[in-house]
Amino acid sequence: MNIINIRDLKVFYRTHKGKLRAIDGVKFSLNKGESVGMVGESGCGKTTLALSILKLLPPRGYIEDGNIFYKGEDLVQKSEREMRKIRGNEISIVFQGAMNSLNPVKTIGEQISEGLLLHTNMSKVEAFDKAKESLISVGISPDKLIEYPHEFSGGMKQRVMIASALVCDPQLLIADEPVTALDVMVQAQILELLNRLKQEKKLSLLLITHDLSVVAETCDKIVVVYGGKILEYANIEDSLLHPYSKELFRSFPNINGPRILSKGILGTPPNLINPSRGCRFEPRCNQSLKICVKEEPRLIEVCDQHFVACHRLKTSGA
Amino acid sequence: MVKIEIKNLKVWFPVRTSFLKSLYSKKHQYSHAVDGVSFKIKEEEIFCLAGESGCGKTTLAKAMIRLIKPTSGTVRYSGVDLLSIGKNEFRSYRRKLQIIYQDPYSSLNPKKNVFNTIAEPLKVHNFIKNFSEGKDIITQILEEVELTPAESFFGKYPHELSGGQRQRVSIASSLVLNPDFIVADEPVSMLDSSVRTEVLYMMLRLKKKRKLTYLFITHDLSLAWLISDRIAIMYLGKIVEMGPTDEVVSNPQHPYTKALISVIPRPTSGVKHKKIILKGNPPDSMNIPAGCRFHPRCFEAKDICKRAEPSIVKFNKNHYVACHLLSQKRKP
Amino acid sequence: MREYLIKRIIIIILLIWTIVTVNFVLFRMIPGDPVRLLFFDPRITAEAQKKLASNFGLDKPLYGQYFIYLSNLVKGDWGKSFLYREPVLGIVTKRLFNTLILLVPAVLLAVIIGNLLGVIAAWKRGTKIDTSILSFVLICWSLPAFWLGIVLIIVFINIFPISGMTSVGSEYLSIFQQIKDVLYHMILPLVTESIVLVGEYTLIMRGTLSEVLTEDYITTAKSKGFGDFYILRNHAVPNAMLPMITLIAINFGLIVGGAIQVETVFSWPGVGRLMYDSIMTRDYPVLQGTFLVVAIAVVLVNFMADILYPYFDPRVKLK
Amino acid sequence: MKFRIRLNIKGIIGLTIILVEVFFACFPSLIVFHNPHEMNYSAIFLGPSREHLLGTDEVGRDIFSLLIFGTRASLMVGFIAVGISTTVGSIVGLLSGYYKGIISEVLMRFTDLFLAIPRLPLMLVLVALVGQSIWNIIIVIGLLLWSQVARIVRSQTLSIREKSFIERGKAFGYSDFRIIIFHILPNVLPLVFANAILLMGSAIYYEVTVSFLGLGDPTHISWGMSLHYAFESSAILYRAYWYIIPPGVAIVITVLAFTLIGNALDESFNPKLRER
Repeated sequence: MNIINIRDLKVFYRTHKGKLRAIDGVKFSLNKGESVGMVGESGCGKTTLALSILKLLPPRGYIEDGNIFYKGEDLVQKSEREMRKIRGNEISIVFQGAMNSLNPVKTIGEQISEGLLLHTNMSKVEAFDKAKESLISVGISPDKLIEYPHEFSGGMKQRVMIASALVCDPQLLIADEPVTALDVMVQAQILELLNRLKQEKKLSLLLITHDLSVVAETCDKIVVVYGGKILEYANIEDSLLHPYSKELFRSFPNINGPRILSKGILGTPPNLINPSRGCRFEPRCNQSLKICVKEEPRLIEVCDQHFVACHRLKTSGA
Repeated sequence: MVKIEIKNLKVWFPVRTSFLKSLYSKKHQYSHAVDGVSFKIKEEEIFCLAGESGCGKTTLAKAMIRLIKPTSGTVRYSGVDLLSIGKNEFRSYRRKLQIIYQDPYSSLNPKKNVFNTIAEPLKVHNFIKNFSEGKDIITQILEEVELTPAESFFGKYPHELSGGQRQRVSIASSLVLNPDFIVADEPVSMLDSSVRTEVLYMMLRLKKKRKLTYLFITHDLSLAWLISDRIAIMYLGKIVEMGPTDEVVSNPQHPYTKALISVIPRPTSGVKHKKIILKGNPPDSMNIPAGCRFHPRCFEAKDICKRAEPSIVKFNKNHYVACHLLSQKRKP
Repeated sequence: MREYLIKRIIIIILLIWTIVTVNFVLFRMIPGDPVRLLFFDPRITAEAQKKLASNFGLDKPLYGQYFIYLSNLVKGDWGKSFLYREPVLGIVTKRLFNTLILLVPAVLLAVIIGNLLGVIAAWKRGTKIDTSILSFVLICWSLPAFWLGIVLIIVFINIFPISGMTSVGSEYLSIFQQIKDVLYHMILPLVTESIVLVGEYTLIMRGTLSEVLTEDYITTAKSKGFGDFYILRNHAVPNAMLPMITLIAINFGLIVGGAIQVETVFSWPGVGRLMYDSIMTRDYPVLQGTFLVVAIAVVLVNFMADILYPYFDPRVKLK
Repeated sequence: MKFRIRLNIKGIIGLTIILVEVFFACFPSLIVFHNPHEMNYSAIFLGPSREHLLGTDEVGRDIFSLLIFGTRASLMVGFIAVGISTTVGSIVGLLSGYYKGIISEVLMRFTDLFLAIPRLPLMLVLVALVGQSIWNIIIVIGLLLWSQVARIVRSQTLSIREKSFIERGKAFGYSDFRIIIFHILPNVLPLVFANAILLMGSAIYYEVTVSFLGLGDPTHISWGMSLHYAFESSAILYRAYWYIIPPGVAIVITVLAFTLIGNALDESFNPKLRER
């Protein structure tokens, strides 16, 4: 059963130069208990997607078209009031900037328990007890509940963020670059924590990152996003097939593999205000065909549960 | 040939104690950012300094090119003691020792266009008399960093460039003075992954062409592994392990190095390797633990580690390690 | 905390000492014969003047005069007014009370209304409500206090008393009657002072709150499912109030500036009016005294803000 | 160096007002047909009429002429006083922000002291002591407003000097002077400029207040002096609104105009202030 099912989602931003097509027809679903990693370069629309699921887009952004089904209900149609019941309660999010994501003048305990007070009928005392539990589960001593965030290190803040996101036992956790600004060792600690909580709580996870290796270590499935489109969707064990995914994969050093430095993907990311008619990746692709300029490839299933949007694969597959 | 050699380099920063305390106690507190480091970098070598943030790697590198004043120790560049010469004498070495910064958004003056950014050091060092004279040099250097057509970049301001392009401009302005020793302080950590390899690739190409020596600073061991000849792992102002990159990565001896290598994320799933995740807080250079600096977080710590600080010893050819366990293993 | 306090107190003592010194130097810079101006009242006998001169150490060199000046200040001997022939300190303290009666409620009113308007404007940023609040507030901000006072007098001349603190020649049957009379006289000056101050507070509140509203923790709160009003009240405003505490104190000079004008226009017998009168009559000892009192008051208010601040901001509590 | 100035509507309105006033100040005689100094005791406290557009004052001078001629004093105070305070403030701010050590500490404390002393009382005392002339007033205002500029420039300098392009300049061997003048200054200049415009409003406000409180230059025509005379001559009791309203409105409009331009500039230089 899928918990999130996104159909032909289009999310645009109003800018001075015109409509910026941040997400341009995205289709994918996330099954219950599954963890999906979404990778792509900055500006590819992955954060926008996370924000649109919770309908927390900035004022300039809006959902132009499409549906986001959560347990069969379309979130796009829901009112702000209805969305508030879902946010933090059924779908939670952890942001990148853990440094500033906590309110400096409220205690950790207040900030973890406030979600409970809103979404459940718990009394303050009960909520505080639950917050304590939640803090312990992320590996922080419960006597820190009465402390303020400024006394915490970056890694600890991110743990608190995870605790407060999970305190209402949501069905789905969206983690937007949860380890990006953190040190290597702390990064490993947080990823381990996410992996553990995922199993303990049977959580569905949507992990958004630019780092392919983070996805490889935490997720069951991988989604490669480029220029507001999904180029590939695969099980994590499968080897990636799209030329872009391959290049991306190559640009991450693998200390188990050969010591070769790739040249990188030459060229610049696509213009999302006036996108080309063909494949978005075509200008930077070293394997492009004539058809790539004219026609946009559709996402097709090349083998079981492995979708790729590339003309080359369609022709070779057929 | 040794390009640059440091011996027992220390950089201590005085810690601002409270106003009152400074009245009644004369004792100054210091943050031991770099606490006695020695190594040599050979000509045309890529030497990598790796470690967690706050371990002192950037401070050390900046002290080596006299951007920060070291507390004690020596820095020899091509045989000259850089720290003992006067300001004016040092000026002629200034252009030989350059640095590339991490953040391409703050390393360029937002009010200067590309041309002026690159021309200014030329003019200050009397390579050119006025800005218009530098046109050929600047065109050439921009082409070298793959910003073509060069003329189209002359009038651009930093905010009109992408992160990768800014970093290229930054590299161009460092290279225009024909330096031979470059400190690269996490030059790609703020760039997108695909741009990252592009810039690294270019840096290696420039190294070959211009016969540069790099001191590469990174917290990302996989990057270090990818490009460097030798590597030094730093922890709390000291080097804990140093040696040829291949050997250190494939056969780490210090527990800290072992842990760091084990947590490197691999882009391939499947082969699950065992991770050594260190507990405890990241190091704080103001409260350096007694004994081995690493012992509070070490998973193999013994009694001796709490008492005595290990010195760095040869493990085998060119591979040095500072750990008690190693010498204990060897004794019997 | 104790250390913080001691440090603040040391700074405050240094500040007051500097102000006192500045005061001493200033009044000896007067063109002509400063000493004569300050200490020799043309209206008293030569013998008395001589006595005065030795009292103030005028026969001694400058540094000697300075120490005598300091010790006199500490002893409470601030000189004698030319006009009232009374000790300056007594006059100033009496007037200070009157000033406080007017200023405390005026500032409170301005802070409350200003913050309220600021919060509304920031919350509705970019809407018509914001624009109208902003226009109103900018006009308030540009109004010279004295002129606003005069305009209010012209408009309300027949409705409210326009001058003084009490009705002339009135005898009160009870204390309540007296309070009522004072309150009645207070209306126009109070309104004037409040209007002049409200602009500053609104602008500051609007500015800081709009910045706070872009912080990450506001987005976090939204992602937890809270409504706008909850977030505003529980997350944004408490953070935006912090800089307000310091800013009100830093801008205390503004309050004082307003008070001088308002008291002058409405003949309110406070320190401000005293300052005006002393300028008009060239009553230098009084001018010197009032300036000293006002400057020290500003310093003390800043000190209080520094002391109070840690109670509101957990980030500085430990220092 | 490159400045990109985009004024919003409010800024353009403000700028227009100031330009008109500058015109009045330069060529007042083109607009009025009475000599503002001309007294006429047979025509005192006259209400507005065709002859005297805004009536006359207690000595029979034409108020409209006084108003137009008064522009000159206000603008002069605004420009010159702000010129002084911005120059002094920028230098102090740059030096105390760039250098660390005793000089910087002393400069900072000095700035704080000036910020702490209430301005209006100090101005009154100073003007009362040095004598009431327009130049004294300008200098006093100029010398009392610099601390505000210094504080802003200092905090901006502190944040810029932490940027790596400054350290990079040192790696290139640039002198401190070059770094301050060619690298820090261009980055603080937009802010200084916006702030200077805002300060002009304050300077005019202070001049008017000082004049009203009886310390103005009696030989110069200014809005503050007009209001001072109005107050002293009991124009209130005559309910001579034509005497009291126009100078006040002129002051409000001028201060407001400078504020609007300053805010618009601030917004255009500081993206964080722009509408979300």
